[in-house]
Amino acid sequence: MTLNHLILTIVLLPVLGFIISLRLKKQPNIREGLNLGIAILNFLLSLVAYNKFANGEVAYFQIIVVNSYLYLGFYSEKITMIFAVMVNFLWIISMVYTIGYMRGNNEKHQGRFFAFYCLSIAFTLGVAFSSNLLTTFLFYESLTLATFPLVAHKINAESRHNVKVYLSILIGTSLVLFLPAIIITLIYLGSLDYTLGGLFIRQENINIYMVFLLLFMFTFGVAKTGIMPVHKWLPAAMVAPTPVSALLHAVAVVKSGVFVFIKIIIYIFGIDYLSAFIHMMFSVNWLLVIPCITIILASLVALYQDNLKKMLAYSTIAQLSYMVLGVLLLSNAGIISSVFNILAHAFAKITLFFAAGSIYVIAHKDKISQLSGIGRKMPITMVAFSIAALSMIGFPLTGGFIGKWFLLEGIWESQQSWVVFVIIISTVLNALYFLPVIFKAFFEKYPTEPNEHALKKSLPMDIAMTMTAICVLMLFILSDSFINILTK
Amino acid sequence: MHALQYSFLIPALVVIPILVAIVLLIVRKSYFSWLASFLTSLVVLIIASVILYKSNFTTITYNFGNFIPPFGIEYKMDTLSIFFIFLMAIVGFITAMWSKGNHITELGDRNVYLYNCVFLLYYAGSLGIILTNDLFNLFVFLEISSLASYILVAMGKRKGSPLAAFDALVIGTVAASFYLFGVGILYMLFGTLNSSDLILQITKYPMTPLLILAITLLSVGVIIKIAIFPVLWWLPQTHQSATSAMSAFLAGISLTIGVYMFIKVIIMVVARGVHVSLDHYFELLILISIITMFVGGFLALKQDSLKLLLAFSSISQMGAIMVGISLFNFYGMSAALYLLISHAFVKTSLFLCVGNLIYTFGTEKLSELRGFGPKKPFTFFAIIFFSLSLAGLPGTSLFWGKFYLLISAIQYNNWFLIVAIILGSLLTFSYSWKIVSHLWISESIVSPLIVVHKKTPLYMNIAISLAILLNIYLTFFPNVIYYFIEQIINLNIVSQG
Amino acid sequence: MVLINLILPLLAIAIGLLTLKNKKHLFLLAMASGIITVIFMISYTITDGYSSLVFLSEFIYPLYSMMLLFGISFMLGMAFVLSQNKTNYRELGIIVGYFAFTMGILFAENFITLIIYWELASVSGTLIILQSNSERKKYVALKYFVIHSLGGVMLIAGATDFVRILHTEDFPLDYALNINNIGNILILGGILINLALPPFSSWLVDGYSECSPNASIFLSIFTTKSALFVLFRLFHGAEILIYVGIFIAVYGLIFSLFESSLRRILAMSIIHQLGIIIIGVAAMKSFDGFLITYVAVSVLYKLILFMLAAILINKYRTDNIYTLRNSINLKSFLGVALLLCSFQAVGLPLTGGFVVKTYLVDVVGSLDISWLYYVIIILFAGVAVNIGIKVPYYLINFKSTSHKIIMDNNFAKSATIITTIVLLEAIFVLHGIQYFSLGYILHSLEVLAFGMAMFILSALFINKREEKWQVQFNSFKDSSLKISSTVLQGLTSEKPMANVVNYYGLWLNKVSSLIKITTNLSMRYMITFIMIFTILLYLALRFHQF
Amino acid sequence: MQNFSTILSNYPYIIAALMIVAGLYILMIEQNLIKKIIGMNIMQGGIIIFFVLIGKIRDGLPPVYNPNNPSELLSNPLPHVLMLTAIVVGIAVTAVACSLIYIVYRRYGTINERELAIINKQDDNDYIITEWEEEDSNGEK
Repeated sequence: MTLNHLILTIVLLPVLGFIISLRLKKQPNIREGLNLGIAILNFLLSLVAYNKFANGEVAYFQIIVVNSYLYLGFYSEKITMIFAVMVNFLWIISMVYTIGYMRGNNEKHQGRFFAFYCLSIAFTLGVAFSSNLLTTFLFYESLTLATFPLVAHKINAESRHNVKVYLSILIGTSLVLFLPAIIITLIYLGSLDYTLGGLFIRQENINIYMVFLLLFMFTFGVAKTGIMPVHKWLPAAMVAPTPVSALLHAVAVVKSGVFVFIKIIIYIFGIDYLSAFIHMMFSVNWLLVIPCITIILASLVALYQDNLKKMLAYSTIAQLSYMVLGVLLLSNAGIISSVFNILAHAFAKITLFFAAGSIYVIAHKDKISQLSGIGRKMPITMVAFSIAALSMIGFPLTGGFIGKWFLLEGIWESQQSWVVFVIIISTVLNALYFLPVIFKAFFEKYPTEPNEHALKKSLPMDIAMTMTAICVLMLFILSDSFINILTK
Repeated sequence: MHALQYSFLIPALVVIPILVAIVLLIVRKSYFSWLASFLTSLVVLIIASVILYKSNFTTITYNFGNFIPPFGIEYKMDTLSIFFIFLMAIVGFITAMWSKGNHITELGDRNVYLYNCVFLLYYAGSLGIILTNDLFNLFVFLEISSLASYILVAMGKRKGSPLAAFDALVIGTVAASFYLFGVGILYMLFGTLNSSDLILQITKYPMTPLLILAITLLSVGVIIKIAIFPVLWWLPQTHQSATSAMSAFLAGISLTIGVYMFIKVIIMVVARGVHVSLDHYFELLILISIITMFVGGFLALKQDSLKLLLAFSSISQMGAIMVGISLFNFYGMSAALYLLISHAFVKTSLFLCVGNLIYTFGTEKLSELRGFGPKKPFTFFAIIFFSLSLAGLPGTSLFWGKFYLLISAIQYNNWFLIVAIILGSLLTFSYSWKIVSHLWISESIVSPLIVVHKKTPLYMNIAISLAILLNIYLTFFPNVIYYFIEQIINLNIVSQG
Repeated sequence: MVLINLILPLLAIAIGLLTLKNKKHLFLLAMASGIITVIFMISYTITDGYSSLVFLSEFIYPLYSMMLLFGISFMLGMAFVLSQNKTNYRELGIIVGYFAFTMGILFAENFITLIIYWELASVSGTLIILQSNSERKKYVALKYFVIHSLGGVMLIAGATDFVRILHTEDFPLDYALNINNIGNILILGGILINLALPPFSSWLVDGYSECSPNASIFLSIFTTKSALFVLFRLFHGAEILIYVGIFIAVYGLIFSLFESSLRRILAMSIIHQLGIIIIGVAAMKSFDGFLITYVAVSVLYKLILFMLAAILINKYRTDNIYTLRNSINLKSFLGVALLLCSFQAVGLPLTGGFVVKTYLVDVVGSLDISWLYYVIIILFAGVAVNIGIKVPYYLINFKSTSHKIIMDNNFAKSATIITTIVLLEAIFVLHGIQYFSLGYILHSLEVLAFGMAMFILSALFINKREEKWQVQFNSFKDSSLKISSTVLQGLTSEKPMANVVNYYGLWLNKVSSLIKITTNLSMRYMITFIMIFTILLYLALRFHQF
Repeated sequence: MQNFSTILSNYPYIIAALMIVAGLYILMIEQNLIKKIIGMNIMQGGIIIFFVLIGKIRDGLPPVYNPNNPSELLSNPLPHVLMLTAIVVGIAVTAVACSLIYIVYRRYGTINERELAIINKQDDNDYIITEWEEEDSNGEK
């Protein structure tokens, strides 16, 4: 079972899950059991692929070939492997959570929901393993289409408007900006492959405006990174049921956006070419301004959101810009910090969304103002929520701290010391919008209505949440192993 | 010889008003008293313009009883004092002309002759202060003018006016005794009272603690008269309780005299005499005057009665002027003098318009005067014009003053000061805009305005139109005044860069 | 990578929070785990792996005396709290964890350990504040945590720069950083925030006055003093600290004159004394430990005062000085203790305070900055005013009838207070002899005179108008907070420009209404303003000869 | 000990300074308006004494010009003359102050400063008095 086949099976297995859940509409238990099995299998396969890659085996193969530079191909690379392992592991947990969520909320069309859920996982893995810009673009587009039915799950007036916003921004930016950028790179640089030193080094007579145009189109074309002007789709997507926003809009979709952006910066532009290019023009790296603005503004807006999921959405936008900032710092500590942040943020944010979902399902509350005293009623949920929140703030005993540590080291390395103050301000803002929720939950009285029925416990949800919370803590303790891999 | 012929005019400026005042006391007719005070102010104006024309920027002195200066009292008329005499003559003339109508509404017709008599005493006292070159004589004239002003304030219609007058009296006498004590110490140290003789003596004397005490006492006595931040609380009550004619004259003159005394005693005598740098002293003054600018501005914002609002606004303007003076460079001094003259004219005319409002509507409360435009178009236009120029809109006279102030602050390159001045002018804009918005834009909510006197007398309107012309002249031809100020600074005050 | 010393205090906090059945046993378990971690930390150095927690193993005199100070005051506080009849065991559990973490700060050798224990200490501090039963506790705890997380982030930012330059996180015990690059400035900023630098000092004042009386005893000792030790290690001798110290001290002095609640006065005077110690740090060229004795003295007599405050609050349920007016009669044990403690603060001869004060004046004198001497005199007079004169003047009922000193029935409580006073005297006996000369005695009387003048001035003007002034000031503060939050909300809303215009009008109205009260002053104030103005002018003229 | 002897030698200046400070203190502390005026007079008295002291020259004869031996040492007459005008000014100020107090008493019924402030605060202190005439005719309200 060479690495090539392994990668192919990892990408195709979820498609199998899609077919199964479509067929078995009537028997929910079998369907969910099979899906869970596929998820676990996929995770094991990705672990095997991971240590195969660790001890030296490299995979590179093409599926559909149009001509020498236009083809669909997969290949193995260290960031991809980590990303794939993370996605599969979280897929298992969210599968456990979704079963509990669907049962608790007794949603309609569960079959369709599970089908498209597996399909979007397949496409995310496709994006992960793609070896050139064309394949990435294809899987990137299909990922948006696959998530469309999930966002439009509850067909009512509000979701219709939000879906329109969701689709128009994502599809619009990718068609208007991302696709033309790919075409230009193809014409200008002759190839679309992800090469280690970047494509620009080999070209000599590139005029400056072309590089700037490409940079602009790529940053705002990949809308999934949630950069400020094109971030509106993420809060709009919050209308979807919580498992969707948990796995996809906190982990899979958004991270794939960041993942794509990282690959473009490293393997298309090339770190040293880009930093030389920037420093030739002006001492301050103006590229950083975009993510910094997004961080500050998103956290400011999150400060004033009363709907819990909306607040989490805006905090996701802010955290994503941390990763974009990490990459644009053009220093290797910055790259390490952005990749590590992908992991840390993924685990923390998925716990937060799980907690939001369980509060909604069990206590039927989605406004922050209604959350007073819920900590005593649902201790496990709220403890997980607070651990994840501390990780978002960058509190030492959690993964977020290590991410922030490397991000700062990257900043110092790239001599852009003004960015440090942006980080300081955003940490304070994070603390300002997460902590009131925790304090309100634990240290306020629970409003006891007359016909108070005891809140029913839902085991699968609690398991999922505790596992992810433990992962957040483990990330801090086992952070050395991850860092060593990345620095190699 | 040429100079001698008209040197006797200088004491005439002081003697004529006192004589007419005594005549008024004997002849107790109210109309006659107004006519007499109006004519004396006209005569003073004529004498001032004659001196201005004849002297063309040379200094003229007059020794009383031909005693040579160190012993006898000497009157000196240099460019600085001619500038202030001219300013006061114009203001006096306009207020005297205007005050006829004011007597009917705000003064029982029995007190008119008393009012005019004391008004002339006040006028003589203020002119005397500017003329004398002898420090003790300055104290005597200071006492005369402030005593007269307390009586005039007590004659106001408000119930609280005697109490306000009493407060002002106590503070005034404290200031005067501080000043006298300072003069005493100077006399003890140097043996002379004549200011030009004093400068020569001071340069020979080291900066001992006793001299420092004298300078402090002198400057405190003088600064209380300018009503800077810590010592400003006596002024607003006096402006509010005096009759409008008197408060117009007070606003134009009393603070200006304070500034003149400060320049004469501190800048021209002490600063040039003492060879040790006084920059710590002036830095403290700058800080305090900036605080005045803001405190005056904020308090002006909160007042409902127009007179109080204008009183606080003149306090904040005094703050700006003191900043200019204590910056101690050429632009600072010229900014201060320019601000002084334009502020005196604008403030006096604004008080005259308020007097008009009291004459027609019987009240000066902004809340009651909302939207009175259609009823009194002329006064309405005058008030809008003056409050806009008070706001310092670009082009108006006050704007030029603030403009030079900013240049001097930049020259002094203290960034904190520049920001403070800009914020101060923003504040001035806010409270003058408050007047405009209350009287013009907002429709009248309170009960409809009862008209007490239908038609305002003619000479009231003439006086205000004269004031408008004056201000227009000031706005469009600032260079005339600026040339005048340049002469003053080059001749008298050695500008230390 | 062994994390035992981390897990045990966490265990203590968890148990303290959950408080299963029998509280006493649980508290003892927590106590034991806390102390085991401390012993563990001192004896064990773990140096392996990347983010390892490393502790200084070698004993150096300042570190030793600091640990001694923390240990003793912890024991004294614990004895006092346990002697109370009803104690909140959950809170005590967290306090034990808190003590363990602050010890961690003391012993941290590299930045990662320092930051981890720093943030853990701030979390446990928030939890302690949340145990109190005042209604503002949620707001105060939030402010406490946010400001500390700000400090923590600045520390991380600085630390990463330090690590990048020196490629090692360890900073040896007396490694002095110089303020030339932004990284070191950020480290200094992070530490100063924890030392109540004024714009961010409200966490200390609110925190210590809103938390329960017992907790305020412990909080007052550990947070600021551990940060102070880190400041010793990293920035001793930095010249900028003089101005920072003066700023903090003057802020503390001024606002403590206006406070009316007992614990707020004590909190403000803690800030005030921090400022003085920071000046001492600036003057301390080498990393010797005598400055720590000053910290010890101020900690110990603060300990007594907070105990006193705890007794009074438990007894009278109020914190306000004016309602507690002469609540302790002179002849009682507490009265004597308070008087002795105020003598320490004033620094009369024969007290520990005297020794330490004269030492500090010498150290600061060695900086040969001429005007600094006057500043130090005034600052010490400030200490004398707040604790030495104001607190006893209001609290002690001097016309008490009973002629013999009544011992407090609860022996444990009085025993702790007696031991602290004995400790203070011990410091005098150990070090005081060489400072016991006529010049220094005159100097301390001069400080006392200045203090009396300052107190009379503040009493004359402040205590009568103070209620109104404080109400006005608080309403202005709250409204400006509300306005600033609405401003932020308005700006992030749809039509920001329209909001900007009416915010300006709102703010202008608010400020001028605050000043409105002072339009017509009575004659008395006018004359006093004139007197002050003359003195100012005289000083301005006299000043230029300096 | 040195500065103690200088204090002994020019004690009159100390007394003058003390009188000024006493006057100011009375002005500050007293509520009754009449007592304020007394304080003001004490202050002016202090200054007048200070001025007179300046004139005295040690063992100088009283300043009467004796034609037959002009070279006598005479003490300086000028401060005395100046103080004449200062005393006249003092009297004028006291007169005006007393009349003001009389009007205040007639309008408010009290001359205690604190009560005046309370009355002023109660009624709108812009209350415009209308009865000019009858106030003058019979001299009292």
